[in-house]
Amino acid sequence: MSDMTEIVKRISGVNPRKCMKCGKCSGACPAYDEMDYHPHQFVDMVENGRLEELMNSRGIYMCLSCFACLERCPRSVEPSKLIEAVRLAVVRQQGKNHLNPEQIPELLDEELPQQAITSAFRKYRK
Amino acid sequence: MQERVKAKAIELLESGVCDRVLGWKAGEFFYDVTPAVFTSREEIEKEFVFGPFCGANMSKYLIAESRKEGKKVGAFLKPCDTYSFQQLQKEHRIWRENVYAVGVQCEGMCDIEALKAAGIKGILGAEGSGDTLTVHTLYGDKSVERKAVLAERCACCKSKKLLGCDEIVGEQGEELESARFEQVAKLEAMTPDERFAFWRGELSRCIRCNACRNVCPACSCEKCVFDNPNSGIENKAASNSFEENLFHIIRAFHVAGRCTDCGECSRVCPQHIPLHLLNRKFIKDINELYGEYQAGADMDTRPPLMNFQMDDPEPSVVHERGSDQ
Amino acid sequence: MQVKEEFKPTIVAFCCNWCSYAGADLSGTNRLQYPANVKIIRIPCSCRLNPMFILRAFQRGADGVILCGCHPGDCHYTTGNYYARRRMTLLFSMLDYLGIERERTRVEWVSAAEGAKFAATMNDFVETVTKLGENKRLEDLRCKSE
Amino acid sequence: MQKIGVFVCWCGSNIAATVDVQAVSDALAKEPGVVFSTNYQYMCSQAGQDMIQEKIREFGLTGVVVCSCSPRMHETTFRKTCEKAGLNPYMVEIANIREQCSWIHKDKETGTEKAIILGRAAIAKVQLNAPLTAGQSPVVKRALVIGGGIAGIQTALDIADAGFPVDIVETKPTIGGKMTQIDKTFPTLDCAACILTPKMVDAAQNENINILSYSEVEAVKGFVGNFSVTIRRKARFVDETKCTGCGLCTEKCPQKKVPNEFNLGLDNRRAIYIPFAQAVPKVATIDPNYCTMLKTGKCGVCSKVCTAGAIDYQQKDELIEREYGAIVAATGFNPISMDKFDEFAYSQSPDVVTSLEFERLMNAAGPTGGTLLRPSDGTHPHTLVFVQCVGSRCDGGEKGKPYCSKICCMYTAKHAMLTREKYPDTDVYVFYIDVRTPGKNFDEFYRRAVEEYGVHYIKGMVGKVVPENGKLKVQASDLLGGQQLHIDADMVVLAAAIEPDKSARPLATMLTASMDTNDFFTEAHPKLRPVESPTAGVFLSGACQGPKDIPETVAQAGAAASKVIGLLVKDHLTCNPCVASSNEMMCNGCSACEKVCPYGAITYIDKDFRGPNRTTLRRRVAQVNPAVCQGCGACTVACPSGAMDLKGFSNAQIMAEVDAICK
Amino acid sequence: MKKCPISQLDALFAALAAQQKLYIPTGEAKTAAFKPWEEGMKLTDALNTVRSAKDLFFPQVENLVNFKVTGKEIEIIENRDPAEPFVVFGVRACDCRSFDILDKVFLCDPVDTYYQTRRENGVIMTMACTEPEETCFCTAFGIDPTDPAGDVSCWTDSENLYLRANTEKGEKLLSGLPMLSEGDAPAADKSVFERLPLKNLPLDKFGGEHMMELFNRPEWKGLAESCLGCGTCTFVCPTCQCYDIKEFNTGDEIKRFRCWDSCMYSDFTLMSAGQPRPTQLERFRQRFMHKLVYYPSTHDGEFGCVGCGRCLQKCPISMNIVKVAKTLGEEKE
Repeated sequence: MSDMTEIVKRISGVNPRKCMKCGKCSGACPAYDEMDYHPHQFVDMVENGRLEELMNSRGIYMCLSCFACLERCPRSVEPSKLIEAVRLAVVRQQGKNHLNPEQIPELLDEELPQQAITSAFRKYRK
Repeated sequence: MQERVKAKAIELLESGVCDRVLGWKAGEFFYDVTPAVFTSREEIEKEFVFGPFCGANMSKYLIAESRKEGKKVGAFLKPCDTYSFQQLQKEHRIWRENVYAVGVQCEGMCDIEALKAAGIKGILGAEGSGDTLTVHTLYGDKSVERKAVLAERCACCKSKKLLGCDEIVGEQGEELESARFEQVAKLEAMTPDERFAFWRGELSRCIRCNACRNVCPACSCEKCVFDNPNSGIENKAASNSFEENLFHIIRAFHVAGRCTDCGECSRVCPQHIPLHLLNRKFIKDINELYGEYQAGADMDTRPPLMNFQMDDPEPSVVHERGSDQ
Repeated sequence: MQVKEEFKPTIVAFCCNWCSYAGADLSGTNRLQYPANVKIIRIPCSCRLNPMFILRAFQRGADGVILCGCHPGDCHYTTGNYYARRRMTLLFSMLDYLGIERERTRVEWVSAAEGAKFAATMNDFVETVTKLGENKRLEDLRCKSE
Repeated sequence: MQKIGVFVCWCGSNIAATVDVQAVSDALAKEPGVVFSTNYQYMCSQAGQDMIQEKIREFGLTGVVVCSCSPRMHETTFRKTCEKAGLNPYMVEIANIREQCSWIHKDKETGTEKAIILGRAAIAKVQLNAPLTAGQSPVVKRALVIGGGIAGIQTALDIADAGFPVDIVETKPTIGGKMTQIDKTFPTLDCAACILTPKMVDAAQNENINILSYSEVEAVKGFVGNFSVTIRRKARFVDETKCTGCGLCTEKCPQKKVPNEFNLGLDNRRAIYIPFAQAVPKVATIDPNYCTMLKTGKCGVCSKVCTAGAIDYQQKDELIEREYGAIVAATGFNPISMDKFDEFAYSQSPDVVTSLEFERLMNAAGPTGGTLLRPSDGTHPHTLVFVQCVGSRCDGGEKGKPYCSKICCMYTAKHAMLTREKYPDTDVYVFYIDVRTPGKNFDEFYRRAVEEYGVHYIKGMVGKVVPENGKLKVQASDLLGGQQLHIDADMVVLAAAIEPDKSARPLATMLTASMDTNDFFTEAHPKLRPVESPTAGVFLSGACQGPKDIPETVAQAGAAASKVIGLLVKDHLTCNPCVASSNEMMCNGCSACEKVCPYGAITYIDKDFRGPNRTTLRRRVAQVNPAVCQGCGACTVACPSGAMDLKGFSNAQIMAEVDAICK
Repeated sequence: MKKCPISQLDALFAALAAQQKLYIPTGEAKTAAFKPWEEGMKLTDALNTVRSAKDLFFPQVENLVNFKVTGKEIEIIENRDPAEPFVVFGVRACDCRSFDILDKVFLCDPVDTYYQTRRENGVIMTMACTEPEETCFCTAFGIDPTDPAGDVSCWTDSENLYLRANTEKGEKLLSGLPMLSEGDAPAADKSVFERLPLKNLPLDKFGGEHMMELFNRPEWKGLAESCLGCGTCTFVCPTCQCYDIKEFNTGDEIKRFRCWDSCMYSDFTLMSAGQPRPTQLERFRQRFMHKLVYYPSTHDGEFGCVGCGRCLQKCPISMNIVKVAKTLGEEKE
């Protein structure tokens, strides 16, 4: 699992050691209550190699990718990038089971922000 | 023109303003003119010339001449000589009060080598003003276009302005639009490898005769670092490519911001190394990085290397500028 | 078997006494590593650096020369680094014009507080020069020991 | 050829751990000119120094190379050592094999190899060293203190007490600084004004202190012992000598809508004003940006009411130039701007305030007369949220500061405690990342806030504040409780990071004092010379050097004063003998050196020289004033003939070092 | 006499170069120089090279000896350039005469072994002149440019190169060349040399008899006045033979070398007591007195100049031996 940690760090470009554990990410997170692990925990778990738990967690799919934590983080740790990377790691491990572009039209909603579509590509399993 | 200059020289002597005048003396041929000091009407009438081969910059001689005792020294200066003249005053090298400076307008000086390069051998004389020059040779007369045999520096003359003279013979001229940086730009556009090859080809011919240095008005140090055994870089001959480069880099650097681009270095180089391209590179850089500056153009502005702006570009500009080349 | 030795460039770093030399000391105090090929020469101010010294270093076998001084505006002598900046800009431009690799020369402003920057700068510079390889274009063969 | 002794220091294991000191001293023994080479555990110890002296005498050494720590540490030590043994102190060179070798390399072979090369370079340099004798320059016995806050006041008082005249330059109309705006001080909770204002009055009454309020430093020339400073006395349009400070004008001025900077804009003042009741000097000042008379030429009320006839609308800025022997920078700090912290709704709601604003809201002389009221509606707040580390400890960038502002933990505890004490009906939450209380009685103070006053300390950070229906919706994390909190607060107080005053950067440039990347002044040595700037004669007092609380500031101010006194008691200073000198035989007199000299140390004379064949040549040649030259070397490079050289760092010496290093 | 068709010139050069290093005058007229022959290299159009053939026998810089420093020991290491045989093709009659002059200096006792080695290893192939420059005045020194000396003399017409071996070395060189056949060169047309403007240089007063008189002539002042003190004339001169011995410290080795010196330089023969010729006038006079008076006075009246005209072309201020000779030699009515 330690290589996975490295992969996640590399994909995200995040250095979890920069975290000073202030919790501002979790303070800012609008989806806090939906998550089993919270943004500040994410960072801590990656740093401590608890990646398997993280990858199996539902919390990573609850993240809205709103980047509030990224924006607010005083240390530029940017937890949302980490969450994104963990999701990506899961997707890559599972093979090609993410959303297909062909399926998009039927799912498309006029009101849906572009950002949500993009993140949906990676986020939802078939 | 020659007659007017000669008349002025005689007038300076006979009116008592000067006891000697600095001018050009005729040689064996029509082109081998030597700078000389004239003290009598007879000498002037017999030997004083002013024509298309009077390229020598007279300003440097004034460093020594202006310190001599006696009356003023009369000096005849072409436009580019006057820039050097002013620059040397700015550096307190010429004692201005001992000089009577006469500006002489110039039509551009010819290059004897250019004549020879045009395939003309055994040249005995040249005549004619205007666009065509008639050349007498051992093998008969030939005619060439004047433009084709102008010295490089005159073909891209920067200014016909006569600065800081007591008197002017001929018309006062203007600063000109000059294409003098074209060659530098061409070199800049090359790849570093090409540039290296180019300069190696040129500088490897250097014989370290010091003609460029000794003729240069800016190189008028009491003791040149290259002659000073204590300087650490003294050398009499370039032992290898490094020393060839060293001499020319340091020389160009020492005159940077002070070089008026008179072009004497290239004129006198026995090996025809385009030394002016080194000096012009510095001038071009200075103009581009720190604002237009012409050494010798005035008496007040600080030379660019003795000046700065808080927001000058960083040295890394050199790296960034050429990153695509 | 002769193993091809890894190229270790010789780097001369001229550091002004007040900022960069202190910055270098600080990077030592903080135990920040940079390659041993970097040797520092202390000069009072970046404006003390004569282009002659740079050429001398190349002649004697240096593969890269870097000048470190106080940040513009912070010169201990008020204006020294401003002059140094112009001088070095023009010198580097000339070296580049002669076709000598421009990456071999560099100027960095390092304050007394920037130990980390000093180490990072040196690491980066050594890496750059290592990539360039030996200084061939401004070498003096007499000084290369056989 | 010199007779050189080489002394390699182990510095305990600091050097010896990564450098084979024996190998270094053996290798260097083989260098030409070296007659003695050894290594020793601590060269800087008395025993080490004794050994150097003994060897100088024994071998008749003419040069000494010490391979040890940075010359910035012990160069002076070893120079003195050698001087005592009869060797000229400038015949000593240090090879820096600790900071620039043993501490940065892990591999012993590499370290040893490099140490030998550094030693060689030092030997090569010493070969060319020449004995130098230092000259002397006189000391002007007057000090300048820039900044009139508690730091500046304390420094000035201490210097003045020692009998030296001091000028305080303060950019505001009154001295006192930030401390005047503070209500109570931690951890004793005594009244800031009560302890500060007597000092202000002391300063005003001390005959050695001259307060130049409403003034700025315009230019600084010279060097230690001989600074010449131009000070701009800004026009206050009131004659300081006539104004009695009665305050009538400030009551009658019809321009009432000027934000009062003393109360941080929480209320208004007039266009003519005295910042606060205990201002020193107690003199009115007209704010030219708001004064109708100055702007339109119509009004003149103050002039009419002033019985002293002190109003002078024609007053102009005045430039005065004074000589000083020493300068103290005491420019202080400011809270950073909260513009970039939208998440806390600072610009959206007046009820989100900074701690300094909160200080004014709690102060009896403040806009609310000391009753804590919400700025938005003047009602009594019930729920208060304090947020710590706002803008401190950030990852660089534009948003915040990378450092800890040091004072916030304590003043937040103070605010929380005072709030709870005065208004027991309030709920007070403090969101912290860490609580830092290293200081006498500090932690006890913080614990009291929690234990006795029931302040809710929550480990976590506020993520956002949204003003909604007159409330502030605070969303925050409670890391230890593992939950996200949603608090409806009445007020939010932000412990904004502090930064050096904006005037510090241009001042540093004028003083040629160095600064760190955060614009705090750099000290000459972070541990051993904390109140001196690396620029001789410039000293640091207070928060301009780094975040500090009041007792620390006062301590540093006293320390700076003692350094200044130590300087001013001297009649002469020994000059740096490493100065430029011109070889007249090679000088062209071209003025290049003069143009780049920042000190005006170079002048020219016409001098007669013997020429060839019994002739005389008159030449213009440069002369360097060694008392004025500071030894930067700018002239040496400007000089094309190489006539100008720098003693101690000569062309030949530097090239010898280059040669030794590249060998 | 042998001949070789012009079309076979490249083959001839190739054959020569196969045996030893071959130098030919090549390059643009402005920068013509003797360079080691390579396939495809063309002979220059210039009458003569900028630097003379002297350079190949007495190079501008030459290593003499090294001193190796190890710790406190010094070791002396011979550092001579390896001796290799070479041929110089296309040397003009004037340059060829310069070797007579140099030999008298370098090969008299004590022999300069560095020069000697190169002389022994070098074969000189001269080339007759047909189209002289106006600056040529070799005839004033009794040189026949149409019949040059050297180990091998060469002539050309439009079809052939004619070669004549003058020495044993020359014989040996030509014997191994298959493209040569027997053939005689047509008689040279000397008329153009009669028209040379400088052919009647007034040299009668020079040669050693009037040494002090010439030395003290007031005209030197006017002649030397504009001299810049550069070394151009001496460095392009085929007969200038002054050198300086210098040392270069590489850090662990000292390389002693010699390099050309110029009597025009302010530090020429500098001594601890100072400069024996303190002004440019004295240095200038030295050069021309040496060529026209001192050298002849010790070498049976032979002048130290060969009339190649290089200094006439190259002097930055056009002051030269002809002007000196005319000024001092003519007047005196």
